[in-house]
Amino acid sequence: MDTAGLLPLVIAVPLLGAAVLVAGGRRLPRIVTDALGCAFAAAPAALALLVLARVAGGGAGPYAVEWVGGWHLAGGEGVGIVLVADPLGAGLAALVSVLVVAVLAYSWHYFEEPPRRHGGAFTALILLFQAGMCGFALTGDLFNAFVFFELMGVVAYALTGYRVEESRPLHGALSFGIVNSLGGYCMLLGITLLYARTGELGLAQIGRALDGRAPDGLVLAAFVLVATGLLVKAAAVPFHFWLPDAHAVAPTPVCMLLSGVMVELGVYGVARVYWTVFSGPGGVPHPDLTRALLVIGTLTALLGALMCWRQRHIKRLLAFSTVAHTGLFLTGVAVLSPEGVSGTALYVLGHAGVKAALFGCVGVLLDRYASVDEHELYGRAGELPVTGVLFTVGGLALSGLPPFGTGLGKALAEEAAGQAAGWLPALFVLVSAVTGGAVLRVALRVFAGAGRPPRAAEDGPETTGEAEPETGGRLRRVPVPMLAVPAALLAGALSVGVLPGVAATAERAGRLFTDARGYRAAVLDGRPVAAPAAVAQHWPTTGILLGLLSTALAAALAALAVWRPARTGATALTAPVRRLQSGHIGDYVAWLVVGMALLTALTATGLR
Amino acid sequence: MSAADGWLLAGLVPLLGLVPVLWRIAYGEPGDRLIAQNLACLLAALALLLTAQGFGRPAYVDVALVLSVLGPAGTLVYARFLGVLPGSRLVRWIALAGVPAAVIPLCVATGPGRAMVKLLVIGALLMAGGLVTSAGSRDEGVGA
Amino acid sequence: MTVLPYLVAGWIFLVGVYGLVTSRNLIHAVGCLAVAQSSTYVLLLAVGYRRGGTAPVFSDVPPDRRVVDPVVQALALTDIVVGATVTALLLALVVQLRKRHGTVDPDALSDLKG
Amino acid sequence: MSPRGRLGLFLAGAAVVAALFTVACLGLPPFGGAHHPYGDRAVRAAVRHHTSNAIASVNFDQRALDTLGEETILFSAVLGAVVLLRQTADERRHTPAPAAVRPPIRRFGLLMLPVALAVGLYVVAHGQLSPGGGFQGGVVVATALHLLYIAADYRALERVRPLRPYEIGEAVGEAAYVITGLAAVLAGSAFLANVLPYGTFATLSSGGTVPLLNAAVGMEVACGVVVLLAQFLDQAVQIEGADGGGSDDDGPRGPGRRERA
Amino acid sequence: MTGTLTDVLVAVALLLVAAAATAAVLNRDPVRQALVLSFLGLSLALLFTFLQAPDVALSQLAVGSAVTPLMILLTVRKVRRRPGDGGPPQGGAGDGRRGAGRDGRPPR
Repeated sequence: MDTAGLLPLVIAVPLLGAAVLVAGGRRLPRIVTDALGCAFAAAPAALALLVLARVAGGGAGPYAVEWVGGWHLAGGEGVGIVLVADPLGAGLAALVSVLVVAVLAYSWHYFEEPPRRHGGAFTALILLFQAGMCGFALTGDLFNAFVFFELMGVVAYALTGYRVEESRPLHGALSFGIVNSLGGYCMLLGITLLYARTGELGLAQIGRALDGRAPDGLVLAAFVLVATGLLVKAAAVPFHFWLPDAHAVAPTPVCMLLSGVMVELGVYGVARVYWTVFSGPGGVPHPDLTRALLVIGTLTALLGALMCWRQRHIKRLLAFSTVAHTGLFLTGVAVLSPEGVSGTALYVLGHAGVKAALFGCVGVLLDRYASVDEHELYGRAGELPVTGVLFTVGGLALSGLPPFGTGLGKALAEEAAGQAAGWLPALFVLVSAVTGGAVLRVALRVFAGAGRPPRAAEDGPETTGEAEPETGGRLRRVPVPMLAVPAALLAGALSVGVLPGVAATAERAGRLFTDARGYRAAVLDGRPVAAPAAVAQHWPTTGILLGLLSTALAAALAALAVWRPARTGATALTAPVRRLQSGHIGDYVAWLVVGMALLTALTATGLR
Repeated sequence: MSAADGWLLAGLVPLLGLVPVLWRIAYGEPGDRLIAQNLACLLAALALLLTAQGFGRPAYVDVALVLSVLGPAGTLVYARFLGVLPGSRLVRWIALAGVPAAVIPLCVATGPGRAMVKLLVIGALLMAGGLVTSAGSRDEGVGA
Repeated sequence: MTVLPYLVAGWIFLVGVYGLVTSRNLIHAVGCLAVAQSSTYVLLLAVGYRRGGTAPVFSDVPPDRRVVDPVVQALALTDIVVGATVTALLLALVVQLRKRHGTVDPDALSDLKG
Repeated sequence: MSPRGRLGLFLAGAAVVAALFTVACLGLPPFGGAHHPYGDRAVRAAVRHHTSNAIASVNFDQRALDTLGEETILFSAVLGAVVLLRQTADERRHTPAPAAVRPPIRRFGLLMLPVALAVGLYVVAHGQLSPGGGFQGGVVVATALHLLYIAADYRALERVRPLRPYEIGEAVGEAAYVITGLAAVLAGSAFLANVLPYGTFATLSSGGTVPLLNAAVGMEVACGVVVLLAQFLDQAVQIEGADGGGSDDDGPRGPGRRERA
Repeated sequence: MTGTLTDVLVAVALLLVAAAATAAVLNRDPVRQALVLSFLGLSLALLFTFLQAPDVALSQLAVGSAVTPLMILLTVRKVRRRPGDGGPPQGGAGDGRRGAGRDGRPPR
């Protein structure tokens, strides 16, 4: 079977699996549903890896283009939906699928099933989530992207509120649902405007049609609306408020997926839509987009890092670190260079492994001590050395320690960003150091019992970390998969930085991704694009030094926080910022509207 | 003015009738709101029937068919939740007089055939629904 | 009339968002979200309308009649399903939240802060 | 944030957004214009595939993947609602007292039930010919079943609505859609390709796979909406919190009950 | 003439939809809002028919004026334990208990 023919199967197989699990889940014993779930998730993972190997290998060209339903183009025009796999899209689909398999393995025998009648429901929802994310990564049609966007959303709301016995997951899921749905409707309004102007729905077709005339208010409005939807998913400031509320309370396996890939898919969406639709002469000029994404990315990174540092609820801390890293990803994309994209891609890859592993470790704490509160757990987890080591390694990797994938991605992305603005590498170092430092601080306190017992901060609102364990009762012995999976994920993140093939593939993926003309030619004209020659990627020396610097800074910050706590609390400064994260849905929606206005203001100068 | 225009003009009448109905739904007493909801379904169905003829598309009648099924059912559901089902002369009057006044000319215009059977079914459903939902319960206002 | 339908769509969207911002009841907020969403249907169908066209359903008209755009109608159908399902899920969350938290007032939800 | 601050923030943002949207509207082609390239192509493609309802052709043939996504969203939402509204360990289920319904309403409801079912099935079956289709008809069928709740009471509804078959039916509908798509792959064509003979234009069997997919969607939607509403009804009527709150019995405030009292 | 009349119908329906949407937002009581929402669904269905989209009108009718308001009503019924008790329970009564025990704070 040719490569293109495999693309729909990556989406269809998990759907079939979900249907089977729902139809038969109640009758089947737990072990069978788990095994079935893993099989139905692993098959598309294998397919996605195969697709990635083929499009990255260069044998059949770097694009696999599948017209669903056989509705091929005739004379450059068509009526069907196209699925496109370039190395980046295929890579993301593979990442999603592999992470889903890891998550299912992690939760093997882990969840207390809902009392009765609903066997297999959790696994089925995860499979549906997988289908939605893979579809979003592979589609080449804007409306179809909206459909998968909503599918991801709907499943994620349900999964976030999965533990209905507690009130926080419900509150978090509700904020998540309302803000994200509103973002989705913004995106649809934007799609409609584009359809009205161009009469097309495919990304490549819209892009080509837009380039026929000069950009005007309509194009700008369409861009702002579509970008709003995607940035809400990406949790960029000021659309980010839902993320900590949702990620802090979702079941641990779900957090691994939400923070590991779903948020990053929002960044991918922004980049993909910009390059395929708006990057031409009829779209949004490059300087405007760079300005907009740089401002938003920097704000996101700084705010995320600040809030991350101030948390004591460990899952919430990790959630804010995801916000901070999303800001860095946006910055990497903002410079609009192939190097920026490939560096960001590596960063995302490494970050997914590291962040999922960290969440996995926190899951162990939660199920053992019924708490994820840094203060309450002080010194208690010394009896879990393996978890402690994994958590610490995760913290170091998060701060950009070479040779982890996060370190390489950070090094390449900051090098690319540094060419656009000299101060950007400092941002990367600072944010990596602060977020990594926060994680290391937790490791020191919780696993090593270092320093004095922490006291509650007195600078405004705070979320503490009591919670119910997700297993039937408190864990006595940590099950093997709950440690093996984080370890494997960290090993994966390490291999991203070590294996030269990964970096070389990402480098090519970046060049293909930013070649809008090549994408259009491959999709619309069916012209095989010559695959760019692979260039070996090296660790840049400055990158290694900066990575070591940020790691050292992180360790220093953590040590300072633990042993000299008074020195690090710029409390009066952070209180107003923390008060913004109010948990109030009306606030979040108001900020969403402000964000749209901000986006408009930042991009409007491109109009004449 | 062609015949199609005449049907469309006729369809405009129930449509404009919806404006005061909206006011009642939004700002009336609970009982009034229910009557207004009932009335809205009836008027909308009439507008749909008349404009379908005006557009020359008998296929559009399906929308009115579904409405004639869902409308009275919806009113009864609301009645169950609100605990009131007040009688209304206006609804009864429109069901008894307005519906035939629209359906019979439509039947004449379409002539015998499947389309006419559909129209008659819709008319019967609308009348039955209107009558049942507008009868009111005898012990209105007791308890709550 | 050339822009009225588009402006109405914009109005509906903003009015729905206004309701979300000022809502004091989560059920009401979910209703407002449904209102905001109906703007997308209106905009889609307004964009696809063609003067003098009829529905692209050829059961009772010949296939060469001038018709309106079927694509936006298909998109609107999908959109309606999305809206209904999102409403259902959010309402389910509200039901459980009321049980666990004892309130449907967003001002009283205070356990995720800072 | 105070309500006033929130409103101010919103109004400031909304002013910019409104201005932007207005500018965009002025740039849109005038309402009712003739420029619909995709639409024209879609109509031609529908006629080529002998599907007289071009919208059904777009939904189930040309953009069948969108509809697969749409059905999956519904499927996920129903599954999500089932999971979210499950009966938790601290809740009990109680049997609602039967409700007395006034005879005219009872007669009307029982009479309407078959009519509504027939209308729903008609709308499903004619999806590829006339307005309607699996989704619309499915919802009507599901709503029709709930006429029993109006005509009689919750217990009567529960008797005709054992949930398990509906849950399976929903999953089967979803699976049938995927399998129809995969069958095309096995037949050597693309996923979701219309590989069946197109039949005669404007007859019930026309359109190739369109009626099949339409039926799959109809089944999924009808079953899914029944399950979805059942979750809400269960919560509203049957499930009680640990403290005895959260629900009341069936219809004490209904008109019929009061009449009897 | 038919064209102009269609425009008139569309314009009236549009204004009706806009008014209904505004009313649905301004009616802060969920039960009242459910009634207005079902009216909104009805007027949208009319608008869609006038825009020559009977398929969409059917969907909107089924979803917007039947299923969505029904779900809202059922939610309200579950949420309101006594007639007229719209707000949260006073002083942490009744079903806030579990949540309060878990999270260490009273419902209000």
